[in-house]
Amino acid sequence: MDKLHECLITLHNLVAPNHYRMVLQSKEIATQSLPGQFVMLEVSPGYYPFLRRPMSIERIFSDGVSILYKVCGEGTKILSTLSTGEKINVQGPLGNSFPIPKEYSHYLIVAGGIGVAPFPALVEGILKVRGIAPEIILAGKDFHHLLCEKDFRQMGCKIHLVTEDGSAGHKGLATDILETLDLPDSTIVYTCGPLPMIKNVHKICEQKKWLCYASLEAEMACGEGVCLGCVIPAKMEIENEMMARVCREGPVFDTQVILWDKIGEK
Amino acid sequence: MDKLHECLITLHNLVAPNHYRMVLQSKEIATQSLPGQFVMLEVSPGYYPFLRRPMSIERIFSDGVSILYKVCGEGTKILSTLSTGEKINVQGPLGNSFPIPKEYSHYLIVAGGIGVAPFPALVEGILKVRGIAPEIILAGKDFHHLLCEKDFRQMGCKIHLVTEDGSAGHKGLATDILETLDLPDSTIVYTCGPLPMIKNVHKICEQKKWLCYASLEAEMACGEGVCLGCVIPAKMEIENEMMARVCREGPVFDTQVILWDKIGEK
Amino acid sequence: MDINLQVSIGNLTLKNPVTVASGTFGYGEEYSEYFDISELGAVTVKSLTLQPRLGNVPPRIVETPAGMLNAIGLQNVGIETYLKSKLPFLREKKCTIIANIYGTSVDEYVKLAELLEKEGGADAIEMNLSCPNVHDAKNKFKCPLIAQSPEWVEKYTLAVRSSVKLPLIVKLSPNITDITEPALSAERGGADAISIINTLLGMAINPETRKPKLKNVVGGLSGPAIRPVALKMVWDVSRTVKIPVIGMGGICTASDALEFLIAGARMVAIGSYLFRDPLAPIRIIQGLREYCLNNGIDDINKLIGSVIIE
Amino acid sequence: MDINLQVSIGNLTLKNPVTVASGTFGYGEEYSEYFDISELGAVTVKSLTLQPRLGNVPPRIVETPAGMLNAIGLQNVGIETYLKSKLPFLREKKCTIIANIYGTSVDEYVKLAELLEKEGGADAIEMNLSCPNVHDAKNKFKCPLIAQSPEWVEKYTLAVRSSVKLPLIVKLSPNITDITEPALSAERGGADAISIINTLLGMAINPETRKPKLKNVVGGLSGPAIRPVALKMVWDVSRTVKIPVIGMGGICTASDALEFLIAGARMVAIGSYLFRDPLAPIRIIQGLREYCLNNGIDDINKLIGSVIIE
Ligand SMILES: Cc1cc2nc3c(=O)[nH]c(=O)nc-3n(C[C@H](O)[C@H](O)[C@H](O)COP(=O)(O)OP(=O)(O)OC[C@H]3O[C@@H](n4cnc5c(N)ncnc54)[C@H](O)[C@@H]3O)c2cc1C
Ligand SMILES: Cc1cc2nc3c(=O)[nH]c(=O)nc-3n(C[C@H](O)[C@H](O)[C@H](O)COP(=O)(O)OP(=O)(O)OC[C@H]3O[C@@H](n4cnc5c(N)ncnc54)[C@H](O)[C@@H]3O)c2cc1C
Ligand SMILES: Cc1cc2nc3c(=O)[nH]c(=O)nc-3n(C[C@H](O)[C@H](O)[C@H](O)COP(=O)(O)O)c2cc1C
Ligand SMILES: Cc1cc2nc3c(=O)[nH]c(=O)nc-3n(C[C@H](O)[C@H](O)[C@H](O)COP(=O)(O)O)c2cc1C
Ligand code: FES
Ligand code: FES
Repeated sequence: MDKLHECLITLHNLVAPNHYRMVLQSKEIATQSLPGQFVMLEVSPGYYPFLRRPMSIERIFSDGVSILYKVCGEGTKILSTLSTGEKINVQGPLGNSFPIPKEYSHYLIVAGGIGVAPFPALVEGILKVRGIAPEIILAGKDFHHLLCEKDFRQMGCKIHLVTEDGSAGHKGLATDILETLDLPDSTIVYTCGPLPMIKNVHKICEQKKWLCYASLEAEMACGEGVCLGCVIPAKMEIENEMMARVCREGPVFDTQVILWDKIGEK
Repeated sequence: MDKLHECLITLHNLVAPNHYRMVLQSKEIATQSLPGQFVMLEVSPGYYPFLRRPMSIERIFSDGVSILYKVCGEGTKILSTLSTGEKINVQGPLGNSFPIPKEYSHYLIVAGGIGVAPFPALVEGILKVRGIAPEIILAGKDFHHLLCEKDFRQMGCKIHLVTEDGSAGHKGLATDILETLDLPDSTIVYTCGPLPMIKNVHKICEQKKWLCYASLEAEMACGEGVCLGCVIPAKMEIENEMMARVCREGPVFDTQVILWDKIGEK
Repeated sequence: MDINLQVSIGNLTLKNPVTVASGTFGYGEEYSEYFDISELGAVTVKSLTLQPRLGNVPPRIVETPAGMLNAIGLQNVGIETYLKSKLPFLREKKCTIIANIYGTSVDEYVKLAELLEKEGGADAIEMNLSCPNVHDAKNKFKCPLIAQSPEWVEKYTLAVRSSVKLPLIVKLSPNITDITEPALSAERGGADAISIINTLLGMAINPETRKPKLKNVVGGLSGPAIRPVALKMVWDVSRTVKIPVIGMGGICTASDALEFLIAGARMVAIGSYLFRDPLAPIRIIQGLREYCLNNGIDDINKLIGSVIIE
Repeated sequence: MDINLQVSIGNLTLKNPVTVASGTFGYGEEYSEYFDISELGAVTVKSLTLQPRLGNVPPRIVETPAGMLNAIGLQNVGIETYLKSKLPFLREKKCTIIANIYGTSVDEYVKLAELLEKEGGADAIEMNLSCPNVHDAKNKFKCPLIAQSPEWVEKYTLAVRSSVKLPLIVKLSPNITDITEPALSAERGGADAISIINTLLGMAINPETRKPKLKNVVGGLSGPAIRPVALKMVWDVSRTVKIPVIGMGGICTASDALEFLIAGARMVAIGSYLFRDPLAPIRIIQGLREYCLNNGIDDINKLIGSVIIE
């Protein structure tokens, strides 16, 4: 199994201010990928930047995958200058994936900002495995930052829009909606976004006794579990350790195993 | 006088295997440039490579200049991937220029390989100042490496082709031809190319009592005389120094001032 | 032409001079999904301690120009778990193993070494006397390292040397005025080889929060950025001691590896660059072979220390 | 908001905390074609010696990942020519001048300092005790530096301190086990400030020729590659001594400069990055002002040493 691929960029679009979608051609990655996994991109030859950049797999096609990213630093800036037809070295798929247990009757996604990235693949996965379209709370700073809304609608999802400035949907936070939702006990929640949001989603789910899976981020060097750079404090027992590697034991975690009080703000 | 310019690349062509011509749009550079001067190119944003790359000015147009370069390392490789329409940061023009003294009746250019780069501008300069088309010995490894031949012909130059493998013109070295040429005493020779060639051209000119100017190369960091990285041992008196900066006192030197025996091979 | 790539460290012969740097290859499992890790001259495993260690609080890594800072803090499974659940895999793969060990006292090093020898846990032992990331950042920012004290280096080396027969490698720190001093101490103490360099102490601050980017405040700098520093130290040490030097610090390509071998390193280790290209060691082994072929060198040992100083 | 960017070193007040690193700005003439050099907090000139020096045989520079090695060997016009033909330009431009000096003995440092004071050749003196490039590479590869010996640093500083009244800066080397030791010595010797860091010793080899890329074999590493190392040392020293620290090493942007100020540097110097962008110091001064504005800081001195260690 080869995890290093020289991929053709078959599409590269600005989808919102500062946000891009890139489609990477690779049958190997496509056939191996599961919703929730990520890839590590060599954004530039040479040593600037030195490390690869992790990006969630947004959608899995028959001959490739797409990523959805926000330009926030040097690496993503360089990434955004690449053109369709160029090649890029992609390592992956990496990490674990979202579990899609069959015993649940209701699937809810809570996505904040660019944290929406892994969910189109998950929705497709849930549709395939369970034939159910998940319900989605799609939150962002303003209406520009509500990504993939159209895709989710096409997939048949019920969507709650939330913006901090009220420029679309509910004015406030994703958790405002989550708290008010009256869902069955057999609800499973998936979330990804800013850490404070994930933490609050976790708390609400704990109260409501909903199982909650979060896709987490961490500074990564290797993406393969060897550098131990990306760890988070967790209750899981991994060879006597309590530092879980986001790149191997994650990026998807049952939020109950995370030792939340040991995670400070950066 | 501003020497830093964000230039549009208006043309970028492969002119021979591994050799490119790039036209840089800048009225300021164009109006300030003299034959023999060079520019320092920021081949890439970020720190890879860290330093700018020096390139001779090949031709001076009304609204820009061209460079002619050979891909030989990382920097030039990256340079070669830039496209027409992109911008590049150019510092220049830098260095001194070829003197075109009026008292000479014959102008001879000896160019080896990519050392031809500064000469199209010089030929145009000599034509303008003196109305005379210089004679040219154009040498290279094989016929692929005889650059600018057509340009020189169009400018009316008499050309001697020389290739090491005999694939065009005389089989051998530029100096073979130089030695056999029967030129007037008031001949002035300009040369650029591999250092051993320049050294031999210098020796022959010394014997024949021809004044000889060479455009030299050196590893450069600043291109502006402050780092003292690019020096060569020379007899010129520059503030009691005998280490001349190729970027400031040069790149063009009267070959008699160079302390040839102090210059080893690298 | 038949090219010999074999080199030896003490009485251990390695199939080629390329290993990986401790802490950048785990215990071999992960990257064995990328290539046959038995093709390496040796696998050097993550530093082992007597007890498992959780390591430092994240964030633990920061990218820097042409490099990275890390403050992992020696998170590792501990020697027992290593022997029980990591070693079998490496043995099954028929890897030559360099086990890197870290202790907080002479005794701990001795115990670790003895355990490794007794259980067949290694083909050579590398004593990490130079980890910059294991002190409580709040109390001990100065982080004095064993490797910074030539006397201690000798004492520690001697103690382990007297306890085990396995080839013994001592790993030193570049945070020192003169690297040849602890190198000579290690040699006197009976080391079979010197590994240089561990990471350079470094730091990064986020101006917006005014906080250090690493929770541990300081970390170790690695990657191509430090290659010239590492090369200079390899040259210094290999001219000074008679035992072999294992060179590391920013090696990415065969050309980089050649610089180290020519400067005097008997072996090279690939570290941080693995994160960028897990196949780098394989490319480097291949590149060394090609270089030898192109330059008519039938034995890589002829290249070692062949730098021409005029 | 009115923002104070003024900082002081000894009794000298500088209009802002940004200078240039010695040896990367000549004597100011060249880059004054790029910007008004009097806008700098100070101009630091290339190291001056009693006699003019030719420097080392080229090649003298090699590019490295995110940095460069140099082995210039202190080529300079000598103190007399400086006073006669370089100083007038700087004075005419109304620059604050930090004159960097290098001697091969205490006496030479004293003479240089006295000459500078007598002739009004500087507003502050920086003693370069840490140039890695001035020993004959063939005989003295080990290059012991004054800055590597705390006793010598104190002795040299004391001697110059006793001879001149000008603010005195001592420039130290990162090639040391513990940078705070010579820093404390310089403070005891009466220095008004510490400059850190000079370049890190480094080396590069061309595998094809097997020769060092620098004719001088070894050189000094500078540029963004070394920034984390420099920052760590600035933090170490500024917590240890009471006198101000001038921080340098790979500073390219205002954000980099802020890291140093927050870590504890009173001033910053831009070095190798000037070669890439001669306007960097101006951009940085502007960037510092903007940062203060955005963060409601009315005096840059409030930022200095404000790193938050949890
Ligand atoms: C498993 C995983 C999946 C991700 N998926 C996506 C995605 O689908 N879309 C998207 O836009 N972003 C995603 N991110 C975040 C993305 O990797 C960072 O935004 C990106 O690396 C920033 O790089 P930069 O060079 O532009 O920023 P810089 O700030 O210049 O990066 C400097 C360093 O910090 C690291 N870094 C910066 N921000 C983050 C972050 N939030 N998480 C982890 N490391 C960071 C970079 O990798 C780099 O090493 C993901 C991160 C992880 C760990
Ligand atoms: C004044 C001047 C004018 C030049 N004009 C031209 C020209 O018109 N066309 C052309 O093709 N080349 C020219 N060169 C040479 C050109 O600068 C180098 O080929 C180029 O810098 C190599 O960069 P690289 O990254 O591809 O190679 P690398 O080998 O990767 O470069 C590594 C380092 O070595 C330096 N370097 C490598 N080769 C040379 C060289 N021959 N001279 C100086 N520095 C070198 C680079 O600048 C860099 O710092 C000129 C050099 C100088 C000094
Ligand atoms: C993430 C990381 C973890 C490391 N862990 C260890 C370790 O556990 N023990 C050790 O001796 N060195 C450790 N090192 C240092 C490396 O083995 C090596 O000496 C150093 O990184 C220089 O090589 P490089 O520049 O090729 O990475 C670690 C380095 C990195 C980057
Ligand atoms: C080409 C060059 C020449 C230098 N010359 C001197 C010098 O003459 N005196 C001195 O004290 N430092 C000298 N230095 C060191 C710098 O002043 C500075 O300390 C070092 O380069 C680190 O800063 P930087 O990374 O920003 O370049 C020189 C550095 C370079 C790159
Ligand atoms: S990124 Fe290296 S262990 Fe996760
Ligand atoms: S390149 Fe810096 S002095 Fe010439």
